[in-house]
Amino acid sequence: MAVEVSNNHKQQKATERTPRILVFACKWCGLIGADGAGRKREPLPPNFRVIPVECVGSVEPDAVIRAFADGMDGVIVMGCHLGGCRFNDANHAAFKRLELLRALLEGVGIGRDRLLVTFGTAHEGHQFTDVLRNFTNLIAKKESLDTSWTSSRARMI
Amino acid sequence: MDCRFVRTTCPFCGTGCGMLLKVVDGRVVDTLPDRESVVGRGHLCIKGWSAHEFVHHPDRLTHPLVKKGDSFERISWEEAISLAAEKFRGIAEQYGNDAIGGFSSAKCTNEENYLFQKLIRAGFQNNNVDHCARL
Amino acid sequence: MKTQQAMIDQAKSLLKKLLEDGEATAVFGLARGMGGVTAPRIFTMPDELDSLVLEPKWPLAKPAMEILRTAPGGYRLAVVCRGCDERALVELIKRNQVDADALVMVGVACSGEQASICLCDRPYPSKLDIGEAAHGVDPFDDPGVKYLLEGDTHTRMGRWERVLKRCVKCYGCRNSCPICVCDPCKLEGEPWVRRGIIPTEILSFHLIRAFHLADTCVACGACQEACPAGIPLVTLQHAMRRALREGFEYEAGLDVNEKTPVLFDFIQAPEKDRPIPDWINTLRD
Amino acid sequence: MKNITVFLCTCFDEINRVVDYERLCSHLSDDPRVAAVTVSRGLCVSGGAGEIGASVKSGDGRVLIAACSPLARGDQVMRDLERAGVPAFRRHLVDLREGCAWIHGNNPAAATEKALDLLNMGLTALEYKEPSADVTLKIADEVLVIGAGPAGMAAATALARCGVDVRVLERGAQPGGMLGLVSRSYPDNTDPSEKIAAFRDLAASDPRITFHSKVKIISARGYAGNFTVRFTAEGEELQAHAGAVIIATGGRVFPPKGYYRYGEVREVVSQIELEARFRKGPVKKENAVFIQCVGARCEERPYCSTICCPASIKNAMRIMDENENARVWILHRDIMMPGTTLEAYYKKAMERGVRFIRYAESDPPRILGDEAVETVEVRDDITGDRRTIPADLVVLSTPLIAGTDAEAIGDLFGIQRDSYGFFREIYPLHPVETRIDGVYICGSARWPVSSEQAMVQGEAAAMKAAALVGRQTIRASEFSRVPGAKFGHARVNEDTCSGCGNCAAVCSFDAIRLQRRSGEGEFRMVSRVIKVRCKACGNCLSVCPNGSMQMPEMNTKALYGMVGKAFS
Repeated sequence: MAVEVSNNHKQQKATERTPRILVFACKWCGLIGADGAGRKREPLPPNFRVIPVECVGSVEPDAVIRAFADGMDGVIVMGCHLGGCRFNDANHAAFKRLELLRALLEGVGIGRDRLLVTFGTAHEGHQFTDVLRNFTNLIAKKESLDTSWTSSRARMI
Repeated sequence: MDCRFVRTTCPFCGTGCGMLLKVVDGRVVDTLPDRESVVGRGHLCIKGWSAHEFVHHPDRLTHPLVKKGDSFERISWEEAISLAAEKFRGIAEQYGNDAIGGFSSAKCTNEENYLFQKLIRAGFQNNNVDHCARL
Repeated sequence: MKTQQAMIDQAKSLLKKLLEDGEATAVFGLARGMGGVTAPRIFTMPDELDSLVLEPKWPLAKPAMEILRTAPGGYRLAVVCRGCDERALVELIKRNQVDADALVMVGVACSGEQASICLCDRPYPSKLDIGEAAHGVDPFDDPGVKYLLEGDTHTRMGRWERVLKRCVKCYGCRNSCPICVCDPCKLEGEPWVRRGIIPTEILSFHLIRAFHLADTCVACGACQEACPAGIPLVTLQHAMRRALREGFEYEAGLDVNEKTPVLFDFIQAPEKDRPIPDWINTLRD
Repeated sequence: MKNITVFLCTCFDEINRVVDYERLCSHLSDDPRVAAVTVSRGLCVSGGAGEIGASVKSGDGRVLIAACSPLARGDQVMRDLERAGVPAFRRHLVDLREGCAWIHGNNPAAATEKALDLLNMGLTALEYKEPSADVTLKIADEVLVIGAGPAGMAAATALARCGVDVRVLERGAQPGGMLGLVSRSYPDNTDPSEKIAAFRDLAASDPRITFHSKVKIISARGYAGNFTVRFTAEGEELQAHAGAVIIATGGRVFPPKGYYRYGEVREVVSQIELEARFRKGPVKKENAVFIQCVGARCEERPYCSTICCPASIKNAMRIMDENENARVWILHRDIMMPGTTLEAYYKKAMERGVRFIRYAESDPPRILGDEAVETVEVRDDITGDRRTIPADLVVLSTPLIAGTDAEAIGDLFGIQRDSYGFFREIYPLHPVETRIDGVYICGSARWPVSSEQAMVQGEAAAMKAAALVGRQTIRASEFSRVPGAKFGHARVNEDTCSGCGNCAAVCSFDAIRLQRRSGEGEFRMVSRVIKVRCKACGNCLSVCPNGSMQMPEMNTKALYGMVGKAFS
């Protein structure tokens, strides 16, 4: 462990690549925020995909891990404000779980900031745009995740 | 309930990691690595960890089968051995001794492997014998 | 500090009494058998306990749980528990895997030396019957842990990558973990972990495994000890254990009645002094 | 399997102005899952949903619709499909307008790539979606009212008037609850025993009301439409089968122990003790002092109990009625008399000469006197003067706190309580409903209220219950509060469930119960989903360690499939 192997092959410049961002948006707030951004025709970077979910409670932490394993550079989970969940406390439950996942991501060096858990209400469409733009900028400064973590030595047998 | 841990050696390859089989009322139900084993030092690979699974597995081969048509039929050991001997003899007579070879297994014991090469060398009179763990 | 022999004598007399009084049907512990080799053993007769030993460390929680699962009704098993065994069994009781009434835990203290090998901050059970509690070790003082958990993420990602790449997908970590009880396990197939890929997909395999134990891991180190590739798997859990301790003052395995904060106590509004990110301020921390 | 029909809506060239539809079409027709691709100019206006529905109704056909966002017209198209007989698991909507064309108008190439990915994700989701059967329930036609205080009495009376059978369970020997403890109700100043007597007469004469006294509840189980509650009434064990349950167990008065030398000196009494004195006979006092907010609006109980100010004003004027020379002071931190009636009542008290002195929380009044109270020392917070008031009676006005059996009742019926022990409504906009459908709360069990408000709430809860039990059957999916929110319910694979209880612990609706596995006497548990209670939020499947819990319409395979196809 004493010898530090260079990771230079992974350091690409931010301009050379667009990060891949996956958004889990709850149907009642996050998705409506995305809709609001769309209605205003706010130009957004096309590097994100939205998966609508009934409630952020149904976003398995394992699905977030799977997303990173499938080559996402960042994941956003968007739910309703605490206290404003249609499903009682489900968003708070999700928040607690995902905070723990953030601690794990930080531990293994992926960095807790690659997973963004955020809460808003339906009318905050302009904030959806802000969050996406800022998050894209933040992730673009980091090295890509989809190098040797997932694919380099792995092969089918 | 009679539950005991039986020390043994992993049969899957030539490394010979030590392991403990948990035996409950005469049935092997679980495998644990032997932490006192000088070879494995408490480690096993996936094959060792799953060693207990095949012992009582319903698909395990426990008696000779012969293929008739599309299906296998159970036959006795005498029938099986004489059938094999007859077929080997036929091949040797038709194509010569070198047409027969043997491939042994790391799961067998040293003694079994000795006997196997003896069978090929002395019985079939050639050197066509090898082993899966010869890397 | 008691001598090793004194501890063994004390354990023997205590356990013999349990068997003689009918408090326990059997005792589960370590025995020195033929050739001086130590292995776990189920003692059913008081005389058999003469071969009982307490060292080396051998995680007994998982086999104990499995014995109790198949045991007939009325069977009571006394288990010689180290601190980590006790905490693991407490977690198993919380998750309905072990009948608390069928379990008698006999607590044994670990030596300080053992604690420093395990990087254990609590090398003693809450109910200590044999030996004296040694001082714990803060795992975050260990240079190996610091190497992997402290510093900038980019460097550490490279370090973790090299460590985790050694994985041979033996499932030893899962098999030896006292808390892993699911059958089938998510690590065995689609869509969580791709089948037939060797070595495994590092991220999905190790992070899913680690996260499943997020609030239950008692840091017993069984996974790490079983790993033939020498991956410091407990270090992966330390990050989450620290988050739980700092965020919720919770530690797994200490109290049967204390529920994990991840599943309970949801609040309607952000708590005082614990800001919850909003859409506006999420990116500012 | 070629069973997915794709409909691409151009939204009158809004979408295909940016997204290259020809590429999408050629790509989609090469996909082995796609049976046909149709491009339409406006799915929402052509009324095509009916035709789409008819075309895929038979067999295992599934529909993928690429159009605008659900909020625009997408959900309308989906609802039309539902009406045309295409259930949720056989349809999927992809938002290509707001979610793609309109936000990536400056980058058509990338927008087309994204549209392809989104369609691919939709196809994958459709491939794995499974149906979850709806459940139709029979509704028991009786309503159970627990507690016969003002809220419970009002609820029972209202239900009986609606022609609904109602069974009232009262812990005490008589109905009335806290109303039986007060001498007069405010502001109408009538004797509450009249109301109690009226209810007693009604319960005796109306065949729709069954009244049980001295009740202890043993167990409660079931769900909306079918609750089974076992209880003992006067020692006899009985069972009720109810369609809805109204919980009106009320609160209780906080005893002012340890405050203002209560219990140490004579004539320092609590408000409820004063009420008892009034019921015995006239209370003739010269100088009465009321102290407000005793044990309320403090750190442990930061809430305002709302009933103590009107109660003190009512009793202050009563003392003046009994002795016209009496002088009465009310020492308060704020006088809370909301609404026109109460405000008028407050004014009336001031006109009659009740003196109001404001004290500060940091400098509370002091009770002086050796055996009985002699004077009260108070610092007027407005003028700053320190005053000594002669007193031959001090009344401590304490708040209501949660009832003694609130915890037990909450656990029995699975309703949540707030941090002070009162029952919690599901959502502020649904004030008498709880997280368990068919269980309603009213009166001081959910928050301290006056008897008048308790009765209003009781009637509100009664109407909610009547709306439920007024029907013969109901479909489980109708229990959603948000139209279209519920698309199914969680399903547990009992063969693989390890019984760890994570799902039951995290469920926000108490919809999952652990049961002992049958057979072999093993100590093993298994989860069971109460389908009617489940709201399909998916919290349970996120904590299930091995995927035994699934949401059929958005199961793990569909979700993971979508993740995998996000950038394909």
